[in-house]
Amino acid sequence: MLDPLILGEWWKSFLEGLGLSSGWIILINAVVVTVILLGFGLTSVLFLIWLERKLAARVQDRLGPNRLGPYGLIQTVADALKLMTKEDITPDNAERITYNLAPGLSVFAVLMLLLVIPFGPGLIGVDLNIGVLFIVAMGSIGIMAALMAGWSSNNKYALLGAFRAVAQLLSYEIPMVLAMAAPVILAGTMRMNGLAEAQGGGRWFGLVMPAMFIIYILAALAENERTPFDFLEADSEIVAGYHIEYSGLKFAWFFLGFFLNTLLLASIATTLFLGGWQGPFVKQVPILGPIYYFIKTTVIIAFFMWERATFPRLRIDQMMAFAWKVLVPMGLVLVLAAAAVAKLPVGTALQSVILFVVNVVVLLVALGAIGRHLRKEAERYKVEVRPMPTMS
Amino acid sequence: MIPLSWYLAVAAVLFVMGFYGVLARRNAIAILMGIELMLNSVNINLLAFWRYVHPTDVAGLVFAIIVITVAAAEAAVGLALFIALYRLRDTVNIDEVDLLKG
Amino acid sequence: MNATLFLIPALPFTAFVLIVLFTNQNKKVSAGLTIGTTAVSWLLGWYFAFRAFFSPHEIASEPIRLTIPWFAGGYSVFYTGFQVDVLTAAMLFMVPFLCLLIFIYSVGYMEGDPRFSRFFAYLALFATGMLGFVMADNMLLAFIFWELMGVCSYLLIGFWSYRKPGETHIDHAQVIRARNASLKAFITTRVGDTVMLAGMVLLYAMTGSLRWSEVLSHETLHMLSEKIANVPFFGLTPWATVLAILIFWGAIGKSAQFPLHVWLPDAMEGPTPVSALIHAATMVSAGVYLIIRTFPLFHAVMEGHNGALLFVAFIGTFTAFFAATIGVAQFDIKRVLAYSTISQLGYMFAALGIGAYIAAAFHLIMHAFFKALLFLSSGSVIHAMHHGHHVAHAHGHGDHEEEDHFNPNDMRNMGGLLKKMPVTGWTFIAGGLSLSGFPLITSGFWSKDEILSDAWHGGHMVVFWTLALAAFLTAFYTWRQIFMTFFGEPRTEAAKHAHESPKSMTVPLTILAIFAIAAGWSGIPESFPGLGALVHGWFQSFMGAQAHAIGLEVEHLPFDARPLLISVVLVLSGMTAAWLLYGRRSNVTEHGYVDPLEPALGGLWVAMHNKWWVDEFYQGTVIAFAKWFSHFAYAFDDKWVIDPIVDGVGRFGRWLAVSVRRFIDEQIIDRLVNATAWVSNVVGEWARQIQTGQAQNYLLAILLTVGVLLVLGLGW
Amino acid sequence: MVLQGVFIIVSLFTLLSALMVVTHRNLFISALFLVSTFFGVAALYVLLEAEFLAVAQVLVYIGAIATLIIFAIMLSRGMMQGRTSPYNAQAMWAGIGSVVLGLLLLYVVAFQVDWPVTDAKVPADTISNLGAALVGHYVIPFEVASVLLLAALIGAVMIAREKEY
Repeated sequence: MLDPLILGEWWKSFLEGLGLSSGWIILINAVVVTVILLGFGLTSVLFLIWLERKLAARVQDRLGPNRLGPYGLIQTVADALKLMTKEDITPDNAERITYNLAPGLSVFAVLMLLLVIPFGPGLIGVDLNIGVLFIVAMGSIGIMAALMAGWSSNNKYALLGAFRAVAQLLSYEIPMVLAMAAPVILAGTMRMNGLAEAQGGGRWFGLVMPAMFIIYILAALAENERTPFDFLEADSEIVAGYHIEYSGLKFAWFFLGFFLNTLLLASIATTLFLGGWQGPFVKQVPILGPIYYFIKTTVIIAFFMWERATFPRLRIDQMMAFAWKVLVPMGLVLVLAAAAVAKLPVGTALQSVILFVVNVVVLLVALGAIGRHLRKEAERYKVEVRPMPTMS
Repeated sequence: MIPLSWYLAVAAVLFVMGFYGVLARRNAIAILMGIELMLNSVNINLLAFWRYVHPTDVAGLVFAIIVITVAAAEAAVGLALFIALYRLRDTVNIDEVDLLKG
Repeated sequence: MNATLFLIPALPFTAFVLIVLFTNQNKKVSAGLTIGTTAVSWLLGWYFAFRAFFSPHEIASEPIRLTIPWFAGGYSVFYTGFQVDVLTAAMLFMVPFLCLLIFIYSVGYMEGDPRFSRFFAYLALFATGMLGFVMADNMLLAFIFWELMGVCSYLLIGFWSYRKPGETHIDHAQVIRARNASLKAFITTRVGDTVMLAGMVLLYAMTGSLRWSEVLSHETLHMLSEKIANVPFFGLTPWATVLAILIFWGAIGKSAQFPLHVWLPDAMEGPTPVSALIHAATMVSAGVYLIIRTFPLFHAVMEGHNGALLFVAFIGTFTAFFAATIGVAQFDIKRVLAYSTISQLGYMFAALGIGAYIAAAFHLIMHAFFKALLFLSSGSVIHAMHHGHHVAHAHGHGDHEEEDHFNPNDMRNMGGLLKKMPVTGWTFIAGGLSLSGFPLITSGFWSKDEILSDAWHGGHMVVFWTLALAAFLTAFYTWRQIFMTFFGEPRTEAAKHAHESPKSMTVPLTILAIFAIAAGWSGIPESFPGLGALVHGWFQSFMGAQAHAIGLEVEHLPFDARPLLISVVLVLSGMTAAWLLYGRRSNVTEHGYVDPLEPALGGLWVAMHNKWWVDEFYQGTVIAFAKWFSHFAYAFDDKWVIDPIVDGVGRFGRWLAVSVRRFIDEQIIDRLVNATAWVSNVVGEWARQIQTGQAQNYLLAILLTVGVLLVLGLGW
Repeated sequence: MVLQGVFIIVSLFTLLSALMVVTHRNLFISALFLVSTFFGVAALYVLLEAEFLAVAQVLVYIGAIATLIIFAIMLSRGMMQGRTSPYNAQAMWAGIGSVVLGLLLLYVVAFQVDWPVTDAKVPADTISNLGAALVGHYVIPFEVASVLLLAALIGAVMIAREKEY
């Protein structure tokens, strides 16, 4: 009862009742699924923007949007309308095609990911048997968009932003992929739905591998250009990064892409580490699946926003060092550990325990190393400090 | 059903284009791109043969994967070389690099 | 457990390897290695020995074997391996035990020697050789270990020849003597070994095998005794006799019997433990062991007089007496013992010669014990003398002249040591009693008496009386030695300041003393009144099993008082004579110590003192001839033949080279070379234009090539 | 029928972008066209029912190689366009030769050879088979490839880094 799939059955039988050929049915289904996913993505983005502003306001002790609609819920719609009405500027020496292609690409890259997110048991656009790999691949297209935008708008800051995009996104893609590999190893499949299924009975990979989960979250922050990793549009350094020249609707596209990215990274985290739609009674009442999914995702997104409103920006060398000297080694060790433990001839429970212990140990070691490094830094800084020369 | 020869034809044309790029372009990076094209056409061939001749044997896929790996390595080293070259001779035009001229 | 047989020789060998390769620097570890491994071999050896003791007949008929195929010798696979039968068991009871004791003794004796570890490495290697020799189940393997022993004896006799003079108490003359002694020992034994090798080769040629079990089987022996060889000067002889005599020569060399005995006294230059182990207890008796082992071969020819046994008997008897005479007139404490060793070995051979198989084996074991004891305690004496000498020197007594040519071995410098070093003294006396065959209590008595009574009963009167005389002499010189060394007044400062040796030396002495006295009781003949009832001639029955297995009939001799009384009387009289001459009065006159026999015997004394000039004789004849011949051969070879040929070749080569250079090189080759250079230059000038240095040009060329190939491939 | 139409469209797209890659004067643009070519090839892979390879193609070629190339282009931006002709002296000959070679190849693959085509289906567990094969039967090539990658990585760093002398 209350199984969303029943809807699907009904819909199928309805179409067959219309006496359509299978090809047409496939086509129609595809269109319908796409429309649904698009609708979901866009509406959720509207909601997310509002949420972000509200949360930031709370953190900074403000009210945030509160005029339009209850709690200013309509605020975002108004902003969207405003953006549409704005003038759409294209710089003279810009590479027009690329310039116009970039925003679309950035959104497209993220939208594609909606396909493989399991919202509930069997409730998934396309259950690719290489879902995780697909996600990673699409992620790399986002980089391309940033590059195109930054290069084509023929602007120093934009170019710098693009450089930073490549540097940062590529660097953090690696720990991210590592972090995604561990659940795949444990679940033995790359199907997103399979991954969600594999975490039944509260055996969430996020709990089994806390360190991995943390790595993923950090990498996701970087991928999503959120503080403390928002170098791509670091206002105080390179004004607005690669989309500095964009205005109006094109800028809206980037904005859209940004929030979609947030949503998707959060839902990937949910699926890979927090058991996706898994939860109590989900077997009996499948409709609970999507609810659990949304709850978890929202929590993670909220975390993202909270932390964005809280933290200052790192130095760029610190950012790179953090990726290459901390996250990547940790990730490698943990992936190895996961692979080894998965081969151990002991029960799943025991495996989980071992893995958990390993994770904690690695995490502590890494933290210790970072702490020592920071202390050294502080020492050096102390040495370098000179008193101000006094006029005399 | 698409005949195998179509794939082969596409691969051949792609290969020739890449080769042309390698032969005719001056810029080292352009040449690198040509090489990438050629590698891609090779992969198309591999997969086409795998699909049409031995779909049950994964050898073709493995071979393609190895090719991709090699391509990645080659790109990395090649670009590094070009950057070093650019530093050294302030050019990446291959036809200006002829120290081996007899 | 049988698989562990090979460990008995292998363990000391590992010790040797380890010491030489790794632990040469660390003396403690080296000694520990040697002693530890030997101890293990000793335990193993006694395990097998006692297995044999408890079931002699099974072991004798079916020895414990460990056999592997070695190599394919032509038409037959050559097997090798180790075996333990009754005889081997007897040796295994004696050898590793003595080795162990003497090794422990050496720790004290060689203390502070710069090549301490190396010494123990050699000892370990020797232990390998001896154990392997007694356990080898075929003659070739035995021969290999036999030669291994030879090498060890060479290295150990010459051990102090690597010493830089003045490095310790060894002076230059001694270094030279050690070097010569080692060479002498090696070469002299080599003479015997060569003959023996010939015998072995012939044996293999005749029988197609060298395994004891096959060579000494009845049908083989029968075949050998039937086959007749025509030997020059000796006429027709059965092959068995020929082979036996040839092999016996090996024993002559190893056991220092008469013609080849000269090396053993000189071998005393080596450290005393070496003399005790190699040149008294084990290696020299290896010859006897070999003859006992191959005794069936000697015994094969039944009918008529047996040439082989006769030869053995003659050599043995003669040596026994001859060496004894020399022993009477020596002053070097170790040389006396050396000559007594020779004469005792002579006893054994004599016993074998008259067919007293068991008696020989018995005397072999007993002699090993008490002679080792004698040597060790004499070593202890020397040790003490030399230390005492140093003490005296340190105290300012004794001047430098004395220092330079002071000989701690010389009995004339000793005297009254019994009070200084009681343990050494009493153990030496115990050994002396045993050696001189003091009646009833000492093992020497039982073994020697056995031989004598065998001789008496076999009706070999010549042998009997000679040996009896030798027994008298033995008792005489033994007690002469004891009196000169331990009784009377100290004749030098060194003797005054001598003191007892460390525990590591005295403890083995004590143990050995017990064996030297008591071991013999195992061989009291059953027929002996009273005592016989206690033991029932255990050793006889034990070895009897072996004898039975190899088909010798051993009749239990009835008790006969005559030979016993004769030998007892002679022994006692010898001892008394010694006491009268040396014990009662100190022979110190104004010009140093004078031996009372010297004026008494006159020329005979000189002869005996100079060992009947055998060495000089060899120097004059054999060695001189060898030297002359090698010079001649050198001159012939190098001066008259080789050199001219070499020079001619050289000249021809030079002429050839010159002409080749003139006509071929300058005329043809050079021009060819230049032409080549010119051509390549021109071609290069043209071809360099192809190399534009632009990769893309080359690629274009490749493209064209591929195109052309494709076209050809399509067959247009 | 539909499939063939799709194939024709995809391959035309691929080839045209490839052509742009080798002909376009602006290196950045041709790099972007290189990306689109890769996409086309990936699509071809999908048509060949090799989804895994398609995704790997996107991941490696677009995510890594193309990005690297574009990065390099940006780094040496100044001398990318304008200044000199993008073609070298032998461009014409190269073009002719390439066309001839292409015709030859087309002739050969299209008409000369008839390949031993089977109409077997792709087994459903191809990917797991592939994984097993990579760490099983083909483990040596796999390891060699990974070592090659590592070597290339280190080598690239060593070559490209600023030498302080």
